[in-house]
Amino acid sequence: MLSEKTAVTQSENYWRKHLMLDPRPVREMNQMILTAMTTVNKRYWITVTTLTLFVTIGLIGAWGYQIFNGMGVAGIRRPVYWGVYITNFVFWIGISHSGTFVSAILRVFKAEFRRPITRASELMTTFALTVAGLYPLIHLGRTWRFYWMIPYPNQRQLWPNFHSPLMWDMLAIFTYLIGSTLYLYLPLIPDFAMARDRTTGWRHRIYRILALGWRGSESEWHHLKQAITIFAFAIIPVMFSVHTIVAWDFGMTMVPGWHSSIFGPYFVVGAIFSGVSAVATVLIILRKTMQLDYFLREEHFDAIGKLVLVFSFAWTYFFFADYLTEWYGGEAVGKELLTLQARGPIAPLWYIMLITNILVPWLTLWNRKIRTSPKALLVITLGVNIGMYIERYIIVAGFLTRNRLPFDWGAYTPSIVEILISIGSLSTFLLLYVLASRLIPLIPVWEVHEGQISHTLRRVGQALLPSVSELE
Amino acid sequence: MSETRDRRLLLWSGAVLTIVVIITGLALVQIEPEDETKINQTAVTLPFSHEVHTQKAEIDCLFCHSSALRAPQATLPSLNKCMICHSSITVEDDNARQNIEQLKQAYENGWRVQWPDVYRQPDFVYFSHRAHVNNGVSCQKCHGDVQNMTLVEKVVDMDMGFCLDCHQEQPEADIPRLIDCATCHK
Amino acid sequence: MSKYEHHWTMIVDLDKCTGCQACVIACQAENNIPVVGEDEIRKGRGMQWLRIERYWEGEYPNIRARFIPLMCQQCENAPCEPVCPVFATYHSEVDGINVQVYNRCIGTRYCANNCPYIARMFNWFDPQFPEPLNEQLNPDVTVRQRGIMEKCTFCIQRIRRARETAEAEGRSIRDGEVQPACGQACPTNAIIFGDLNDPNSQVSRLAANRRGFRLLEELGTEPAVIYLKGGESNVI
Amino acid sequence: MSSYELSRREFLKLSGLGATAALISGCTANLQKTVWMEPYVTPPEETLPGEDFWFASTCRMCPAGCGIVVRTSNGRARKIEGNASHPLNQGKLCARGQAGLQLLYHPDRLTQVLKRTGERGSKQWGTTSWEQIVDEIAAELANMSSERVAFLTGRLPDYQAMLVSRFMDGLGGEKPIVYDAQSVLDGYVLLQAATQAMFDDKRLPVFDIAQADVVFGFGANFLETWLSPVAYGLAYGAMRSQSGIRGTMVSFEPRMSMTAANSDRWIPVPAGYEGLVALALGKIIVDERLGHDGVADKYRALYKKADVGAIAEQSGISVEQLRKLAHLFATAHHPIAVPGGVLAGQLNGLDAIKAVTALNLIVGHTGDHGAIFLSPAPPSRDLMQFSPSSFSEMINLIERMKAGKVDVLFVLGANPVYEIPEVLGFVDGLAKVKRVISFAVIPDETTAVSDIVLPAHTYLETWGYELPNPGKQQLIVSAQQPIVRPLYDTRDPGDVLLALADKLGGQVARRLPWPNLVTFIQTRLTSLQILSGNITANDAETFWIHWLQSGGWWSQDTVWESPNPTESFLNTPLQVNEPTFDGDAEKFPLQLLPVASVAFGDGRHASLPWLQEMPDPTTTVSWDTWVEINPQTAASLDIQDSDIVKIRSPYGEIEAVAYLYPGIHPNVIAVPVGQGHTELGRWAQNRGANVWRILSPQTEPETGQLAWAATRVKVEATTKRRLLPRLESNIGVDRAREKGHLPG
Repeated sequence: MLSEKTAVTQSENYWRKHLMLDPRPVREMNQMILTAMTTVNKRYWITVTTLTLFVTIGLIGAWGYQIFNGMGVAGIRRPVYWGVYITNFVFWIGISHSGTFVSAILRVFKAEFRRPITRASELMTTFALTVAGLYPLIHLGRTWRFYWMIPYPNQRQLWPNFHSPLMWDMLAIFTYLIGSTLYLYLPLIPDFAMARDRTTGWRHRIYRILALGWRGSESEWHHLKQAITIFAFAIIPVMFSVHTIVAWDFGMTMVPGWHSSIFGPYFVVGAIFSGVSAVATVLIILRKTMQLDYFLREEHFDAIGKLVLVFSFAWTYFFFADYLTEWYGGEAVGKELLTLQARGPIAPLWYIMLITNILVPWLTLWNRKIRTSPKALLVITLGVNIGMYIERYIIVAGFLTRNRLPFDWGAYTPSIVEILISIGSLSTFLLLYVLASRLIPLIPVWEVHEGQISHTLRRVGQALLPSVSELE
Repeated sequence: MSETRDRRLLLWSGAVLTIVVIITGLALVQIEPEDETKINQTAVTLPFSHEVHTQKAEIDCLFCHSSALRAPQATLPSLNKCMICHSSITVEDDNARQNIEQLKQAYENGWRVQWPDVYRQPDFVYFSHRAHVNNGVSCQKCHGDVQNMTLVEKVVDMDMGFCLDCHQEQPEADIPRLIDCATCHK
Repeated sequence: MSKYEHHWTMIVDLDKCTGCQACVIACQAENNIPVVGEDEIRKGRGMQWLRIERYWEGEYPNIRARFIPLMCQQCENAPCEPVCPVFATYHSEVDGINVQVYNRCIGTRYCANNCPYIARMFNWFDPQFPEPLNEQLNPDVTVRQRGIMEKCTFCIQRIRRARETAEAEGRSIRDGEVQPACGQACPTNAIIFGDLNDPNSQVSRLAANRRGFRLLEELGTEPAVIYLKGGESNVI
Repeated sequence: MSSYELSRREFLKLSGLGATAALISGCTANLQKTVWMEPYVTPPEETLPGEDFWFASTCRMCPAGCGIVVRTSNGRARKIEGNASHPLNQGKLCARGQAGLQLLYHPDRLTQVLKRTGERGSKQWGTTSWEQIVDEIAAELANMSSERVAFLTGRLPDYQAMLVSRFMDGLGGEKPIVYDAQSVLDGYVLLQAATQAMFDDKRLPVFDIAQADVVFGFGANFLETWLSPVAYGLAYGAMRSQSGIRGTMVSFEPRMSMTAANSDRWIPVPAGYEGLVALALGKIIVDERLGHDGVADKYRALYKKADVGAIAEQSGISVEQLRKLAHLFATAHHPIAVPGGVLAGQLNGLDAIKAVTALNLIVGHTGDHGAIFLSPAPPSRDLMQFSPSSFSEMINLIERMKAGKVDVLFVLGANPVYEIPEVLGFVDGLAKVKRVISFAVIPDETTAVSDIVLPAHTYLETWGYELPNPGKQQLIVSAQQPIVRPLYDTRDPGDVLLALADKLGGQVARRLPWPNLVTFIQTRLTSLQILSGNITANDAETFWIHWLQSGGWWSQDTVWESPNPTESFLNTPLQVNEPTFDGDAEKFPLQLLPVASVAFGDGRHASLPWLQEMPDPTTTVSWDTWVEINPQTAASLDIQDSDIVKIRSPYGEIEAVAYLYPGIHPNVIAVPVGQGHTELGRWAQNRGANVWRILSPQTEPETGQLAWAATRVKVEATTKRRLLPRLESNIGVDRAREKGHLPG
C-alpha cells in the first residue's frame, strides 16, 4: 500500500513539474492571462517607443534613403550581388518555422507539453514571415516595380516567369503566411471569446469582433477542433515546402557552394533548429516579463532543450554531408570555398558558427539541469540563432565572393544602411510581438484546461502515475 | 494599472504604427521616378489643320512627313516645304490668312516654329516608321483619322498593349520576330 | 543550322588579343555605359560590359601575362534566363542571343549571381553624364536607371539597324555587315563577329578552328562566344 | 573674321545641324529625351533627322594620325570609329582615339577668351572678344623685337605646325620649339638621329612587324603608345595570324609592358642594358655567320668592340641564352628588331637604338616585307612633316626666359608646366616672361599661369591635314574636317595666327597670305591632284570634296624604301656605354622608370573620364597613380600591396600606391605617367602623382634629348594605405597562379 505521505510528496512533485497535473480553475487561469495582457508598465512603454524609433530609422529612414539613391548605398557589389538582405530573409523565414513546427507537428503527434507554448510560437511564425516578406522588397533594385512579380492580366500581355525560384518563393511565402495566420487564428477564437466576456471598453469591442460570436457550443467546439486538425496537417507540408523553396533559390543556381541537392532538407533542418531555439528564447523572456511562471515550467524548457539538441544533431549531419561533398568532390572552386571558410576572411565567423551550433549545444544540452535553467537556455538558444545567422551569411555573402574566374573574386562588408535596415526589421518583429503580447492571450487557456482535464494521476501499485485520456 | 492609462498607451502605439504605415506608403508613392513622358503642352504658335491640308488641298501624308518611308522618324516638314505652296496660294479665310502671314514671317526671319508633340515614345522604345510604312501599315492605323482633325489630338494610347494587339495579328511566321522584346525595346 | 533566324557568334582570338582596352572604350561609348568614379571602382562596381582579365603564369623572370576579354557569353543554355522572375532576360528566338530588357528589370540581381562569367553589371546608382557629355549618348541605346541590370548585348541595336536596312533593300544581312563596337575597334582583329548559320561566314570558318574552346565549357552553358587559344610557343 | 564664312556654310551642308535645343531635365532616365524633334527652317538636302551621318576625319588624340569616321545624328557627334579605307589604321582605333568625344563634350572646356585680371596664377580672369584680343596681341608684337618672342608647341598636326613655323619665320623670331612629352617617351628624336647617322636620312623607320616571323622588341611598347600603336597593333595581329606562320615575339626590357606581356617570352634586362644585349646578339650572329650567306661578314667591323661574355655578366642573361636568342633571330625568315621606348630614355639611348637597328641589317633581310623601311617622303614642300625639337632647345628656352630675354611666349599643344622635370625651373622662367599666351581646350597647368588663354577648337571642330609619321608603305595625307559646329566661342589656333598675320602685315602677312584655314589647306593639296592616288579629280573643288569624303588622300602605289647604311656607319664599331643614372646608388638604390600610359599617353588625356576609368592593361588599375615594385624588392622594403610609398629622387619626391608587380626587374620601379594634375578639369584634378616632377634633367650627349629613365630613386614605406581601384582580385589572381588554374 502506498502511504499517504509518499503519495502526497509524489503528487506534489508532479504538480510542481507538470502543468497538466497541476490544474487550477479556469477562471483563475483566465484571470492570470488577462492580468498579464493588461499590465502595462513604464518599462513596456519605453520598449515600445524605442522599438518604434528603430523601425522608423531602419525601415523608413534607411530604406527610403536606399530607394531614393540606389542600391549602391548597400555594401553589395560585383560579384556579391546578394548580401545581408537575403541573409536576413532566409534567417526570418527560418525563425518562422518555429511556430508551425512546435505547434502543428507537436499537435499532430499529441505532445502534451506543447499546450501552453503553441500560441507564442505561432505568433512568431506570423510576425517573422511578415518581416521576412519585407526583404524581397527591400532588396529589389527597383522596389517601385515589385508588382511585376504578381501575376495579373495587363495590357503588356506579360506574365511573371514561373520558372524562376523567386516566383515559387513568392507563392510559397504567401501560402504560408495565409495558412499560418489562419492556423494562429483558429485556436484563438475561444480565447478571444474568453477575453470578450471579461473585458469592457475598446478591448471588448475588438474581442467581440475577433471572437466571431463564439459561444462555446458543442458543435462550435467540434468544428473548431476539426478545422485545427486539418490545418495542423495541412500546414506541415507547406512549412517544409517554404524553406525547401528558399533553399532552392540557392540550390537551383550554378553558384559554387550553392549548387547542392542537399540544400532543401539542410535548410529545413536549419530553419527548425533556429526556429525552435527562438521559441525557447521568446518563452524565457515572456515568462520573465509577463509573470507566466505558472504556465511555463521547467518541463517545457526541458522538452525544448531536448528538441534543440536533436536538431543540432540533425543540422550537424547535414552540414557535414554538405561539407564532405564539397571537399571530396575536389572541384577547384569548391576547394576555394573551403579555404575561404577555414582560413579566409570569414574564418572567424565560421568558427563561431561551429561553436554555437555544434559545440555548445552538444556539451550542454544533454544535461537536464542546464536544459531547465532558463538563463543557461537563453544563452544557448541565442547562441544558436547567432550561429544560424552566420551560417546563412556565409552561404549568401561569403560564397559569392568566390567564383570560377579568380580574377573576379570579391569582398563584401555590410554598409551602415544594410545594418540599419536589419536592425529596423528586427525591431519590427519585436515591436509586433510586444504589441501583440498585450492584445492577444499568449497562452491558450482552453487548450491548457483541456489538457488538465484529461490528465490525472492514477495509482498503480506503489506509484502515482500520470495518465491521459483522449477527450474526443 | 488604470484602465484609462492602459487605453492611452495602446492608442499611442496605434497612432505611431499608423503614422509609420502612412509614411512608408507615401514614400513608396513618392518614388516613382519613372519615365512616363509628359506631353509638352506648349501653346501652338501656328495652328495647323490636317483636315484642310489633306482633304481640301489633297496632300498626301508622305509628302510632308517624307522620311517616314526612309527613316525611323517620320519628321515634321521644314518651313521650306510649307513655302512650296504657301508662297503662291491665297486663302479666303481671314484667320487662316493671318496664320499664313505668320508662317511667311517665320520663314523669312528664320524663326523656329515649335509644334507640340502629340505622340512620343519613351526613351527605351525603338520605333521605326520605315519598317511600318513599308510593310503596309497605314498612318491612320496608329495616328487615327488625322485627315479629319483640325488640330491633331491624341486618339490612341500608344502603349505596349496597343503595339502588341496588332503585332499578334500578323502572319504566323512573322510573329516570333514581331513579339520579340528586343525588336522594340532598346 | 540552328533554330534561330541568325545565330550570332563571336570569336575572340586570344593569340591576337593584346589587352589594349580599345574594345572596352568602344563598348562604353556605343552602349552609354556610365563612368562610376574611383570609389565605386574600388568597391568593384565598374560598369564596363567588357573587361579584359589579366592572369599571371609562372614566376619572375619566367613570367607571362595572359589576357582574356570577357563579356556576356550569350549562352545557349543561359543560367541567367530561367531565374529572372519577370522575364527581363530571355533568349531571343530571332537572334539566338540572350536579351536583357532594361525597362522590364526590377533588380533582383538573381541573374547576376547565377552568371558563371560574372558578365552582368548592375546600376547601383543613377548614371551621371554631366552636361554636355550627355550629347554624346547613343540614341539607339537607352540610358539605364538605377536598379537595373545590364550586360553586353552583342550590340543588338546594330543588328536591329542592319536587319531593317537589309529588309528595306530586300536582301538578307551580309557577313560582316553587323559588327559590334568592340570588334570594330579591335586593332589586332582579335574579335570577329558574324552569323554561325551562314556556313560561309568568317565565324563559321573560325569556329571550326582546332584552337577553339568555350569558357567554362564544362558547365554546359554553351556560350556563343568562342575563344581561340593563345599561342604556346616555347621560345628559349 | 572672314575665315568663318566658308566654314559655316560647310557646316550646314555637311553636318546637318538641326536647330536642336537641349532641354535637360533633372532625371537621368530622361537624358535622351532631350533630342527635340524640330523641323528645320531650311533643311540640308541630304539629311534625315534621326538618321546617322558619318564624317571622315583624322584623329588627333596622339600624333599618329589615324583616320577616323565620326557618327553624328541630330547635329551631335555620337561615336568615333576607325576609317576603314584609311591605310594607316584600316578601320581600327585605340581607346584614346575613341575617347576624343569626351574632349569635345568635356564639361570643363574653355568657352571664351580669357584675360588675366588678378595676380598671375590666381586664376582670376576677365573675358574679351576675339577681335579685341587679336588686336591687342598684334599691337604688342608689332612693337617688339622679334627675338624676344618664343613659340613653344607640342607635336602639332602638320597644318598647324606649318602655320606656326611660317608665323615665326615671318616674325623673324626663333624657330618654334617643339616639345612633346609623348614623343620624348617614344624616343622620336633619338630614332631620327639614329636613322640620320646610319642611313643619312631623317625619316622615321617603319618596322614591318606584320610580315615578320620573329620580332625582337627592345623597349618599344608599340602596342600601347609608341609612335603609331593602332598601325602596329594591326601589324601585330597579322603577325600572330595562325592561318599562315605564327610569328614569335621576344621582348627585352626591364619592365614587362603590355607589349612585352604579349610576347612569347619577356627577358628582363636591367635598365639601360637593352642596347648592350642587342650588341651581344649581333656579335654572336656576325661571329657565327648566322643569317644569310655572306651578309654577316659585311658587318664585322661594327662588332669589333663587343664583348659577349662581359655583356652576359652585366645583363644577367647567360651566354648560352644569348646564343639561343641569336640563333632564333638569325635563322628566321623575316626577323625584325624594334628599338624605342624605354631604352631611349637612357643616356646611352642613341647608341642602343643604333645597336638594335643594326640587328635588322646583319641578318640580311632588307627586302620588301618583314623588314625595316623608311616612311615615304612628302611629295612637295607644300606638305611638310614636322619633327619635335631636341630637349636641349627646351633647356635653352628656359635659360632665355630666366635671363629675361623672352617677352612673349606662345604655348600651343604643350603643357610644359606639367611635363618637364621641375628642377629645370620652367615656372621660374615663366615668371620673367611679360606675356604668356596659351592656346588650350581644357584649362591646364600652363594656362593657369598664363596671361591670355585662347580657347581652341578641338580637332572635331576644325579643318586640317596630317601626314602620318611614321607612315605606311603608302604616302598618306589625312584629312581633318569639322564634325560639329563649334560648341563655344573657340577658334582654331591656325586661324588665330592667320588673323594675327593679317593684322601685323609686312613679312608675317607675306608668309601667311591666306584669308582662312580652309584656303590655306586647299592650297596645300594642289600638289596631290596630279599624283596617282585614291582620288581622281580634274579640279580643285572636286578633289577637295573627295578628299573630305574619303578622309584623306593616299598614293596608289606602295613604296618600300629600304634604307642603305652609310659607309661611315659601317666602318665605325658600334659602342654602347654602360648606362649611368643620376643619383647616388647608395642613397637611391632603385632606378625609376616612368611609363607612358595606354590611357593618357603622356598625361594629356587625364581629363577624360572614360580613360580615367579604363583599367591599365597589365595592372588593371584606374583613377590613381601606382608604383610597380618587384615583390622581392617590396618584401625587402617591407612594402605591401596598396601601401602608400614615398618615391624620392635627388630632385624631389612623390607619393604613390605600391603595386607588387611580378613582371619587373628587382632594381627598377615603374610609375605611370599622366596623373598628378592640379588642373585639367574635374576628373584629372588632384589625383595621383606626377612623375615628371622628380626626373633628372640629364640629356643624351649627342642629341641633347632628355634621358627620362636615368633617375635613381629611393622608395620609402609610409604608414598610410590606400586601396587601389583595380579591376582584378589580386587574391584570386595570385591563387590562380599558385594553383595553375587559368580559365581557358
